[in-house]
Amino acid sequence: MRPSCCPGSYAVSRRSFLACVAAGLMLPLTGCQTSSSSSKQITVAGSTTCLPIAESAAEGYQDETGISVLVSGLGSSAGIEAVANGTADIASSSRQVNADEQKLGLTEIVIAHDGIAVIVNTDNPVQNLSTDQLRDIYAGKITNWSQVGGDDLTIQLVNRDEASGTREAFKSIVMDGAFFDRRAAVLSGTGQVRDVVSRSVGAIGYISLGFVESKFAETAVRAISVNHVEPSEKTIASGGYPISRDLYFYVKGTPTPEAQAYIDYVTSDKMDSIVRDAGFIPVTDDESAGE
Amino acid sequence: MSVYQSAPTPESSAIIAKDFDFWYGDFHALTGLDVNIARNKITAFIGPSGCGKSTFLRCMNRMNDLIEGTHVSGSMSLDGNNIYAPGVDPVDLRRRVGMIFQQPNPFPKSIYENVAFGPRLQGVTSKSDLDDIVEESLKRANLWKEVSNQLSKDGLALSGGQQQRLCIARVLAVQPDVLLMDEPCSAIDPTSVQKVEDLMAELAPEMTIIIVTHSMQQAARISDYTAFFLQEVAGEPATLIEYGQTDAIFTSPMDRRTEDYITGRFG
Amino acid sequence: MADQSTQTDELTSRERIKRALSHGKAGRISKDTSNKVMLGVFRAAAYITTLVLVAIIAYVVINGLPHISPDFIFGWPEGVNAEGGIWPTIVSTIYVTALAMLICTPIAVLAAVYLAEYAKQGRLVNIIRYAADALASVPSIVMGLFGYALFVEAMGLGLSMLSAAMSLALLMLPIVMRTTEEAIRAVPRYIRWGAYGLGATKWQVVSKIVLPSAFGRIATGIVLAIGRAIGETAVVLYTMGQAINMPITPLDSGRPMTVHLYLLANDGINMNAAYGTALLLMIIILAFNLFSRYLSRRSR
Amino acid sequence: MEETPSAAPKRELALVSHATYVKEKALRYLFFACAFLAVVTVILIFAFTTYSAFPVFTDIGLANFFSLTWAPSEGEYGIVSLLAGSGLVTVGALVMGVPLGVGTAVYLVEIASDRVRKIISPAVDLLAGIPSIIYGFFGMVIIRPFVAQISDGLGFGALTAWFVLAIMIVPTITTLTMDALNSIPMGIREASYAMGATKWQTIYKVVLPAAKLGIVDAIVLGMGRAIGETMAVLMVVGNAPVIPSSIASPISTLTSQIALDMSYSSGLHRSALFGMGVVLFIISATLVGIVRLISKKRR
Repeated sequence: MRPSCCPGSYAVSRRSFLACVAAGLMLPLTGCQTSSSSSKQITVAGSTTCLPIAESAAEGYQDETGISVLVSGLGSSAGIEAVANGTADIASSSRQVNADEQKLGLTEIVIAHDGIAVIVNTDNPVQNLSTDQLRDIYAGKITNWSQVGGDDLTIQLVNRDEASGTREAFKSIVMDGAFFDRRAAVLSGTGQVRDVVSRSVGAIGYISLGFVESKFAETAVRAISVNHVEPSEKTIASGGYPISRDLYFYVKGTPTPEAQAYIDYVTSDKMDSIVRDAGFIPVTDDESAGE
Repeated sequence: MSVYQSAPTPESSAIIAKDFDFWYGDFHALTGLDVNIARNKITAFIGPSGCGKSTFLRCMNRMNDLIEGTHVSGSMSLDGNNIYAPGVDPVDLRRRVGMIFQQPNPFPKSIYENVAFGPRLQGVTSKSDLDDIVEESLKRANLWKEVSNQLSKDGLALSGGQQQRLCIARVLAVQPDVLLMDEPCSAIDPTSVQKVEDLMAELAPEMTIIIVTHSMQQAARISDYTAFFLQEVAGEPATLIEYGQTDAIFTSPMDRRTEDYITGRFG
Repeated sequence: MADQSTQTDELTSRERIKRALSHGKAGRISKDTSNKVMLGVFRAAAYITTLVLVAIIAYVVINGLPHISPDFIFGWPEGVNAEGGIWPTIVSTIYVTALAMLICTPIAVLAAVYLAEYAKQGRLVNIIRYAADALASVPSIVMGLFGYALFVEAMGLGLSMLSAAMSLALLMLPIVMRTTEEAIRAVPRYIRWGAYGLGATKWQVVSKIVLPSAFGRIATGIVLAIGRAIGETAVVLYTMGQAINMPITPLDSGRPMTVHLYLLANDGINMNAAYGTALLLMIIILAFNLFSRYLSRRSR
Repeated sequence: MEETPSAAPKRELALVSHATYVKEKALRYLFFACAFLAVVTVILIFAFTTYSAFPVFTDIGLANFFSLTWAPSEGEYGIVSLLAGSGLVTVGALVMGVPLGVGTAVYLVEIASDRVRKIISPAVDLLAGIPSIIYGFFGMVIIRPFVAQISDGLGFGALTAWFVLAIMIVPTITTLTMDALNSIPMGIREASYAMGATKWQTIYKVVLPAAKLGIVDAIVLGMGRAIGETMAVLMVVGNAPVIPSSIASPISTLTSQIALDMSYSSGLHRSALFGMGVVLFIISATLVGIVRLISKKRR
């Protein structure tokens, strides 16, 4: 479509138009910040919960070694599936591999501990729930707060989407085989669960302990104790708090040297402050090496 | 400064314009019009295009009010009361002053619905009354024989001439006292022109008819009185040059400009 | 009715109409009040619409403006909740849109040339038009599914700029086709006959006469389609991947601004960045739409 | 004068060289191929999504696919609750969006002064270009908390989705309705006014009936956009695949469920998602068919 002769009056509009398309094209090629993307790029796919750790580690690792790390957070199951079919080097997951994923022969590395806090609205008087009560609530058998010592208010269930490892962990520890109530709202982001619970008195949800107090959000939620155990770094590390789980990296066979270096970087002490910053409990060196 | 030749007296006039001026926003279109339109007679407005004859016609049913920023001065009375007085509702005025347009504009509805439109506006609901009005109006518009068995046919499917007569029937259905016709025959075929002119002659004894026309032959043929408008200088307002009985105007025009126009020396 | 009594008939018919008209009774509510009320209702509808739409823009501007700064636009996201800038997402959006337009425009313009100049208006042309309309109304998530199934998996392009660009190109095809065809048809016939008169072949007429003179409106259509492509989310969600990355080759994946906005909003943590991204997105799209209006006015 | 130099003129006429003739023919086929690409794409989309959705017919079975419960982890792939969700959301959006959209269009074309029209109608035009993700974002951040306040629910659900979708389709319906109203010749309005009809009587007795088919077009296209909307719905609808107890309790729709589950679904679950894609494709194609039938009647 090469318009050869261009009568005067159209010249201006065509030049300005072509300039705009050319500019659009030139921009990406001269992108100023591109670090040299060496062929040894590492891809990390998986859990939205691990995203903060994986991304900050990627930045630190990239500064140190110059190797760029591509982190995407489509959910634990997606990550595990990606590492199994080779489209990702490392899968990050906030749950352990389930039955048929174990057949994939992935090696498991614990990178942090995480307690799942059950959160309620600050105006909700309920201070404690047993795991059985939690199960009946999320299965839809208990539907009113008065049945568990609260006010006469319908319980508004907030659940995580099926891609989230936090949901898988909550399901395996609390639900123990029971099915989630399908009338629950399904949200695909930790921050959103927090925001929704903070605005509705009758709402109940679950998020990583680290996100309960977030320096970003002005809204407030309260974590309740489960089986009379307060969720804290101590009770999670000691295993007293029932709903806790570990965060994992999975790799297929032996990881590439860069991938292994990145994993060591993530589990090293340098990352402890970042892991705590992200709201999780860092793994002490011997622990990760041991498993 | 207009010249009058045995123009109608106020008593025998349906519409009387006194020192009437008209503006489109700040453009002064018409000035100093003093015209008595004879009741139940046919009055023709002639003049070169752009001389304000259509604008003046549209002032008589305040159709110009629809255009933003227009205003008038002086008075224009219908049967004695000034139609531009504050209390007058143009909608009521237009129910007594019917109008036919240059381009036939029947509604995209059936022939029956076109004619029944006016009466329905005035609250006629019973079918028998509507049937009566539709039949009688179409008869009076000399259209009944051609469409009597296809009243549900779409009005737009008729020929140009038939459409114009349908528009006339539609207006007759509400018995207007005055019928304004803005170059009704310029967009229809010659045989239909003849039918429309005969129709006007039939209707004249019962209603005041004012027709704006380009063709002086038509004016001479059918009108009782003729008014000649002219905009002498571009940008200046147009005005009435000469007004009087048609045969006087066409045989012995008193103003040289009228004579030049009707002998075809310009315009 | 016998002829000789037409005179009396005349009167009676006029009287019959007058009598029938007199049966008319005034409506329950007077026509003036109903007129005033209903005009008020329409005015209210228009004001509500304008108010709501202005409120949305104002809300995004008020909340987004404070976060727009050079490092927000040119910086990279860092830290736990993507503080910092959104430069890679801007580049990804521009990259995939430019690529989509490069793919879509030639095909769409040539297709429009066929429909406007070459095709005889038969059944085949009707099928093509129906297909173009169907393509234009395909829900974006279905186009995303199709893009994923065909480009990402079947053709093995993986989550990349190319897969997303091809899916977007297919969605933009009908829009550019329609505007180009209208632009070509708007070129007056006598211009073509002049050229045919000189013995030019059809393609010479089209390429040398028709397309240059229709260029203004074709550009308008293209710019409009670009504005639409930039705003797409569902199509690129599963064809482009979601990793924050600076795309270089067409096979690189990346996260466009729209998906970035969705993920930020979903995480619900760093809402400032979300407002900033939404505002930037809106500014870019409104700029393209204004540019297309400017082009269409100039070329008329 | 019977003898004419029969051979000579024929030779001179072959001015266009054989190569150009072939080039012209080739170009003609190239252009046809480009135009036919639209048909190929539509067929390809339908074929590919149906192929990927094939297990729905074989393994899941149409009975299960068109049953009520959607619970992939429990092997239930019923999409009826999602279809109902899509329908509920679309109908509500139309109930709110159509009067507002048509009302605005009538105001701009029939009633507004030129000055007002010159300000509002380009604004509405521009706002038709705003991407749906921004409407979804606005819905999530403003409308959901608002609905949460006025109802004792979380704020997710049909009501919130109605607000968001209505706001989104109003500019589309307004611009299309304005085109339909502008296609009515001014003469018809003048005729009505000249008959002594008020502006409102002219609108509802003459203009709207004349533009009826154009307005139906606008509504059907608005409906198509509402049904096909994904992101805005996903952000405000709550994603609970059930028949809701109230309009303020979470529900889910075809488009949002696909977008939500797509990243991690596999096996039968994924084929069910493609099955939903096919259903959506058929709905949108039928809507286009309806619009084309109407436009044929309009001509």
